[in-house]
Amino acid sequence: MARFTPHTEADLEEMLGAIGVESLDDLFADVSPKHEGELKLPPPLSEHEALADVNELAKRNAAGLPVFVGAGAYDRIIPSAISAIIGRGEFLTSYTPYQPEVSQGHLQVVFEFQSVISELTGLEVSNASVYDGSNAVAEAALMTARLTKRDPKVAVSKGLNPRYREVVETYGVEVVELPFDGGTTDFSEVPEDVSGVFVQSPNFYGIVEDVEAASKAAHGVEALCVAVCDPISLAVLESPGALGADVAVGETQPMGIPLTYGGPYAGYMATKKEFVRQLPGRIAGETIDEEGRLAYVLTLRGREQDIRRAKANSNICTNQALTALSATVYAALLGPEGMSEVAELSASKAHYLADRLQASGIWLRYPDAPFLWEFAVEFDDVEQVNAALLESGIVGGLDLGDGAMLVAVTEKRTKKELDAFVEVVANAL
Amino acid sequence: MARFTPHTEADLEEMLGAIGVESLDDLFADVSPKHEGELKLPPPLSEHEALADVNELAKRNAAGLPVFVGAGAYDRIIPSAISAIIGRGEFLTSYTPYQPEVSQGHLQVVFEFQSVISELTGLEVSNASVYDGSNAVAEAALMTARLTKRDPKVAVSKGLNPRYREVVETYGVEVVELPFDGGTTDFSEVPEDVSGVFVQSPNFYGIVEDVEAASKAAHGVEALCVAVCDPISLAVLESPGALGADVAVGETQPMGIPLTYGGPYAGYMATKKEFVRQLPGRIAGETIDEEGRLAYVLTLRGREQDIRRAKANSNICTNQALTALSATVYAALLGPEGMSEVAELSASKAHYLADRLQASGIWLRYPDAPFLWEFAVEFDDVEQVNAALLESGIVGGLDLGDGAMLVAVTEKRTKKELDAFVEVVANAL
Amino acid sequence: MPFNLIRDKGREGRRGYTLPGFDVEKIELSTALPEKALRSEKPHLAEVDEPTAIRHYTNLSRQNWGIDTNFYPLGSCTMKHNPRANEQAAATPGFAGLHPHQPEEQTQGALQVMHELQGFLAEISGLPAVSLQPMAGAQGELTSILMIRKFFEDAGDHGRTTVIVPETAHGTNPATASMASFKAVEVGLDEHGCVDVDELRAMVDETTAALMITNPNTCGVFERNIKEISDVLHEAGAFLYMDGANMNANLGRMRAADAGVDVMHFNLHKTFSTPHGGGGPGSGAIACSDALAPFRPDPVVEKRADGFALVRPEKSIGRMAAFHGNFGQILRAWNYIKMHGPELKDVTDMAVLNANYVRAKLGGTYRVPYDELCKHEVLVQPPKGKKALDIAKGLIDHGFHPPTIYFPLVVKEAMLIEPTETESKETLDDFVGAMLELAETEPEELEAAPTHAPTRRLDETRAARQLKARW
Amino acid sequence: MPFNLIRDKGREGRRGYTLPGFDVEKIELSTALPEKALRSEKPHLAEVDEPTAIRHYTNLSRQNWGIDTNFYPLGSCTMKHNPRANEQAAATPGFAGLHPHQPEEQTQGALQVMHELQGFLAEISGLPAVSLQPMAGAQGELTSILMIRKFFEDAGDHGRTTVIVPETAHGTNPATASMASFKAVEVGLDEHGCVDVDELRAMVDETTAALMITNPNTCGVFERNIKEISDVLHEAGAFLYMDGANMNANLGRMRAADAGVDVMHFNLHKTFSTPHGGGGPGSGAIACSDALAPFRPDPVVEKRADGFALVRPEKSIGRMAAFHGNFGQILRAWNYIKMHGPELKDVTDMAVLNANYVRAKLGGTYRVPYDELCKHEVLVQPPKGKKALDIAKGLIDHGFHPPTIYFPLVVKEAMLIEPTETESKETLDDFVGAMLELAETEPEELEAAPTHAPTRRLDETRAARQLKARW
Ligand SMILES: Cc1ncc(COP(=O)(O)O)c(C=O)c1O
Ligand SMILES: Cc1ncc(COP(=O)(O)O)c(C=O)c1O
Repeated sequence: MARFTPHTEADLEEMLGAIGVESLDDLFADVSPKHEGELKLPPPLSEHEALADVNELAKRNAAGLPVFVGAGAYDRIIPSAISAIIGRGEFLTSYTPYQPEVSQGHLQVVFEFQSVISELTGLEVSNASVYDGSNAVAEAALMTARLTKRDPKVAVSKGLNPRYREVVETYGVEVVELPFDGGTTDFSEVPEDVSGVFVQSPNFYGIVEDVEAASKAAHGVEALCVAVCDPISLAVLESPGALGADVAVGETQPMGIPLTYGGPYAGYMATKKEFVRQLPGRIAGETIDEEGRLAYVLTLRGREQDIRRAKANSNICTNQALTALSATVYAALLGPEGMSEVAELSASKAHYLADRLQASGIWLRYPDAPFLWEFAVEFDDVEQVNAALLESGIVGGLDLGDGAMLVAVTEKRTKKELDAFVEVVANAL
Repeated sequence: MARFTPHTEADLEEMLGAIGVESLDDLFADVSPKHEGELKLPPPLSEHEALADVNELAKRNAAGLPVFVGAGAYDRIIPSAISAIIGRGEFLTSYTPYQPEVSQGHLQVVFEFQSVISELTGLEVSNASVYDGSNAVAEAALMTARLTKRDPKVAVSKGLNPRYREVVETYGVEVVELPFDGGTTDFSEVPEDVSGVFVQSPNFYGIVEDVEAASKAAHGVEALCVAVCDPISLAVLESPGALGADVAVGETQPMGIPLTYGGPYAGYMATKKEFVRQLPGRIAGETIDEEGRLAYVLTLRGREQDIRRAKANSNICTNQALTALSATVYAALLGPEGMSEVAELSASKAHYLADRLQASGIWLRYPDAPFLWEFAVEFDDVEQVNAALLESGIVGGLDLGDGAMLVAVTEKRTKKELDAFVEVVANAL
Repeated sequence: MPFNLIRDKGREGRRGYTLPGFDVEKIELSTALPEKALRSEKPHLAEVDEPTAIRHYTNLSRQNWGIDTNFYPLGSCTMKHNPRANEQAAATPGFAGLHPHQPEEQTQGALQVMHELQGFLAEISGLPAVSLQPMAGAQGELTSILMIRKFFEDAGDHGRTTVIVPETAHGTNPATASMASFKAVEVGLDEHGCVDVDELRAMVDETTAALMITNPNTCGVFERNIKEISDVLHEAGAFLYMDGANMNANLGRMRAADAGVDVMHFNLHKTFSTPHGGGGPGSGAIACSDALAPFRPDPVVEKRADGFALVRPEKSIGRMAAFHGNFGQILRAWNYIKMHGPELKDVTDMAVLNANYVRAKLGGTYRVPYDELCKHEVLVQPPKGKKALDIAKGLIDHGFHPPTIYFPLVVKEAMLIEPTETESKETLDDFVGAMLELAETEPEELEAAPTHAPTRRLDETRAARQLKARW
Repeated sequence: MPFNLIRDKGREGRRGYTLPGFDVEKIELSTALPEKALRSEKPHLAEVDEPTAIRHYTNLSRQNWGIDTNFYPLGSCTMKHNPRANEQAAATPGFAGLHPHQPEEQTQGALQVMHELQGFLAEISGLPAVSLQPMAGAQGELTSILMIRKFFEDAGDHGRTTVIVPETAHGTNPATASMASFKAVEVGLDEHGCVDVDELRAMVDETTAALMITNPNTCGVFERNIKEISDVLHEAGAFLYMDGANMNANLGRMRAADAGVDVMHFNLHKTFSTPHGGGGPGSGAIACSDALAPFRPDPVVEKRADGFALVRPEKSIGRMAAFHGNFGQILRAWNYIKMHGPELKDVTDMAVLNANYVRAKLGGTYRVPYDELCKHEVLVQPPKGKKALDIAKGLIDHGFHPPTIYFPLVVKEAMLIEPTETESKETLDDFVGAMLELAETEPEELEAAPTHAPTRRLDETRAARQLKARW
């Protein structure tokens, strides 16, 4: 009998009898073609053995070292309270709140998540999450097409995380590239037929872009401006909404979600109220119950696949509810001051490291561009530098493949680690 | 401001005003002698820094190795479901259920814990836990005195865990020693004035004792028989109640409670219904509420310190509720079959190891005595053997200080580990 | 009880978390960045202490039901018990702390997990090639259909414009077809609720790219003509895609490849019990034939002489995710399968047993539109005059999470009940008892339900009309 | 809703956990052990599956309140917020997996934690020597009094037969005195609720071993004559023991040593926030003077040239525990203190502020028997004609855990309210609002409370008369 099934022999007999069949096999009389014989899977392990394997394999990962790679996922401090909350069975083991009367907890969390995103982005409405940052970008691209009634075609620069760009392309969106120079995007000439102009800020190279210029460029061709923003940066940077962006999207992983080799994370999407009907995904809204009590419910459901089917805004159904909860609790614990302190700590440490590297004769790729906590440094042989770092127990930056390394510094890195990084790198040259 | 206090400056001002004082210092006007100046404690750490220290220090412990030491605490398999339950805030952050209307969850758990203990021991009533196994033994010693109206004086043998005996002595109980020969206790001659006769089975050397003989000996001098039993062993061994014991006590640590360098564990105590009024500690009992619904409440409170003060059975107040919950969930998950499988696995592995050691020319101290999963082996230099084991990443047995090592084998040890143990030990000779 | 928003529980200046201090010089952002780049007004987030935050979210959770608290027979969602071992596995620091950009040498443990799970899913489906990247079922669908699109592009066949979906299909199926720029066309059902093979045969032509079939379908019925269906498609040069949301009915009993399926998705969060988390994250791994394998998303894991490697399939559609998908779910599913091995067949057997038991017990009182063997779930209709919605809300007052209602769309007042294999006979009996009682309950009483839940019924129209989706 | 016992939810043959198989030959216990040693009938434990067990205990938890769910101003218990960082610390495998019998070389990390905590408690109390072994406050008391007993034995002074306790003392104080074979005698109070110094002076003689004082006392009032009291005792060759359950009022504001305290216990689970766990485990570390240090229980941790070592104090009373006490609690308290450092003083300041705020707000409506500055808790009495019990049950209906009631015994209808420092002004205002409303509520209505809790009031007499304490 399988691990988590309760039935005893006596149960089986009673139940087969009630159904009126002789055997379990009879329950599959209609199945054709049948699979005969055993699945060729390793023999079942007890929980203890399985977890022993997990621990064995975990040792084959170089985790727990100071990490200097970012590029879309950041090794940030995670308050211990978050796992206590997301581990609550009522959150962990429930599903989409189709039955709001017994799902008020989760629905309110979604409402709060949307509120946090709206506050950070300066935009009026947001959804309950999409799969990840890259999907948020791709969904935004499709959204611009629906809103402008143009073909999905977007203008982006090298400043957009290349992984995000790849997903946009997979989703069948045409991409035109804007000039990228000195670390920032040139929005002065945008093709007339694009549905959207994308600006990532801080961009892939960690540099703060001119979102306002992007908005103006977009609106100049009657396209929409989509800003791609790290939510932590929005504690200190002007909100994309205030700078004219029509849509803001990004990845909430930096808000209390563990790295976990790339997921689960949670993408966010926010937009102006007038565009809400083109927003994909779930939205929780406030309402009242029959006794007039405030309560929450999934709303504007007509946008979704289960109602609109082929005409839905997106096919998304299951989203990233639990990781969005993590981000919500993170925002509550840190608050506006805490989040901006995270930003300031990261920026201060990043600038310290950049200064020390420059002092050691190492070149920044974009020395004059204003960056926050990520920057590109030039090395003849990035692989060799990273190997030296690993030898000293440090995970180096992202190899950009063109003689540069993208280095990310978070509030979690200590001065000691930064100094060690400089020392190893200087010696490796 | 301290870490977990909410007040802002504005709060402080409003509250001081409401109280009618000028400053926080004023709130301590009545304190004398006052402490002036700062406490000389290390500067406060953020959660992240504090936990980094925890991880640093954890590395200075040799944990995570196969453990062959027992002697009162056992490295057993712990189902992962237990920590999910005991981590529930309602269990973790509540206190003694003085207000039963909002404590039914915990009260029912206590009732279930008592039931599990009663079933295992074959005795009618049990309490909600005491601090640990040693304290259960000491409290039982005092209980025998109250019940027999004799001075607290108990007969024990070397078969009683010496740590337990030490605690009994600390508690002011006189101890007389019974002969111990060939691995078991000789109960044939028990002094007439003892209040209790103690029998640990399996005893300190892992050997199953004759509880019935102990009961008869105790009753022969109108004393009470107290059995000290590992609860896992009671899944397979005859219950002390059935063998005539009047009280059964022990340590529930083997039931799903982590080793944690010695605690928190939870001692259990069970006895006959007629003796219940002399049982120390809390007891949950069934009752009904005003609407006739079944519910639980702390009962027979007249035994306790808060009611009876100087005349109470014991001074115990806070007990080991949360670890007792672990044991309760363990019993539910394992059930009678699972617990006896734990016993059989442990015994089988222990006997395998003992056989292999004997085959390598190593002597058991009590080769003819029936043991379960713990046994003493003779070495000229136990320290040296343990050092060799540690070098191979194995935590050896308890050095008995007299040329023998007490080896414990649990279901968690694999054949590979047992074989490695034998190999290292054989080579070390 | 008033459950205010977290923001209403704060006060300016409160902090719920303390960060390490500055151990390097603090830079002023106003000097490091252009003035206008900086925020002029701080975001109005909650400012609360940790105790308040913990109490707030703990109490919110207490307003919610989950599998841990109640029987949750939500059809098509496989709300089975979530073993805590999976959570322990996912919390292991060696996995939780791993950055997705760390080079392969540093992530061999994680890659081995992925490689093994790819193998497990290949064995379960009989299909040789797997991608673990899709982050939910719907994304698995999209991945599959995009692969099919790319296959035809690659073959220079530009006439494949339609994807056929049965009337019973889950909404994500037609939505996926559209999203992949196909026209979704519907095929009708036969008297068993299964794809009408004759109708299908008449529809399929050289414009057909694929049929999206769900098996067992969303009526809980096995598509017994699936082999024939696949032949029809293959003869026309089209593909058979299988929506594997209902794989809990098939484990060890039926392999997609044997039925002629070319590509399918799994819902790891359903069949392999990674928790549903209030709506996600999920994981929508796909398995496919050799013909489609080169089109899988980038990357897949391969075993090489020097270890496991991330590889871009030759003609890949590209990335569906920034990284490797929901690795935490991949790890849990892998752990779940390892704890079961070939006994996965028992999972399916017990799931199907439980559903048929409920069918047998409800039949007679409830209408069972396809009253034959069902698979892991059973589709019923309330007795005449009763509404599915009312029965659902009545169930809440009995302590049961309602089944899926009004889906599939082909059956009026549909109630799709999926008990899953982890529920005991006693629970099923209690549930059936409640269902039978509700069948007899006065309409007015039913319409008032729920009365024992955290709220009464909600005004959904108001929520949409007076949209308020933030504080 | 019927909450049956776990045993009622099972069926013979169900299993909630799977163990590894036998990798060595299975021995038959019937051959390895004497026949009569073996169990004739298996114990009637629950036989349930994991899903059932999880759901059962999850739902039981939902019948319970804790700090995480509700304001819990239980006087004398310091129900402050329990930081989750402590739980994470305790779960660290390097500590959770450490066997207490591992030799010192293998446990240096754990020993360092103990050594540091010993130092922290010494600094906080001003007393030089510490033992962390006692497993709760009451055991800390017993340890202290046994040390005093041993001191006199060692000094050959056999006439010390009494221990004095104030009327306000917690029940554990007199119970401890008895348990340590002393006669507990009571000393009365002055008009502030403090020990009557004149009465004390008259009582103390050469038979006096010690006075057990609680400071602030259980009325929440600081024993302002403590220095004089200690002088009285010391002059008679007796000791002053301080019950430190209320240390949350003293941190950084008052050090026991300065007041002449010879030995005291801490409740780590109160002052340093190791969670109360539904009634335990706690931890009752003691601190003492040099004179008493040699009598501390075995072992204490010392720092030596080659590392930390477990040492038996020279004239030790012996062991109070099989191992090192509740190490998990020791670890949490250490972590808590490290997160606060000298800011522990703020903890006390805010705790005292909150209590006085409640006092100020309730005064006038509730009687405040000692209406002067209180410390971390405030003692009130309901308005005339109202019972503490009824107000308590009424509070439940307002969503507040009741304060401690009918303790201390010296004040009729006592309600001892300890808000702790982790509660916000808003929570206190809401609580005060409820208290004031209850002061006006009709007696009949109050007597019916609670009506919004999982149960109504219980029949306690029946529980005792028809004792049923097991299934
Ligand atoms: C039959 C069917 N197909 C597809 C899906 C989509 O899966 P997901 O929600 O994981 O995107 C679902 C989920 O509810 C489903 O039931
Ligand atoms: C004043 C006082 N002293 C002693 C104790 C006993 O502490 P413990 O319950 O930890 O044994 C308590 C606990 O409630 C107390 O309030």
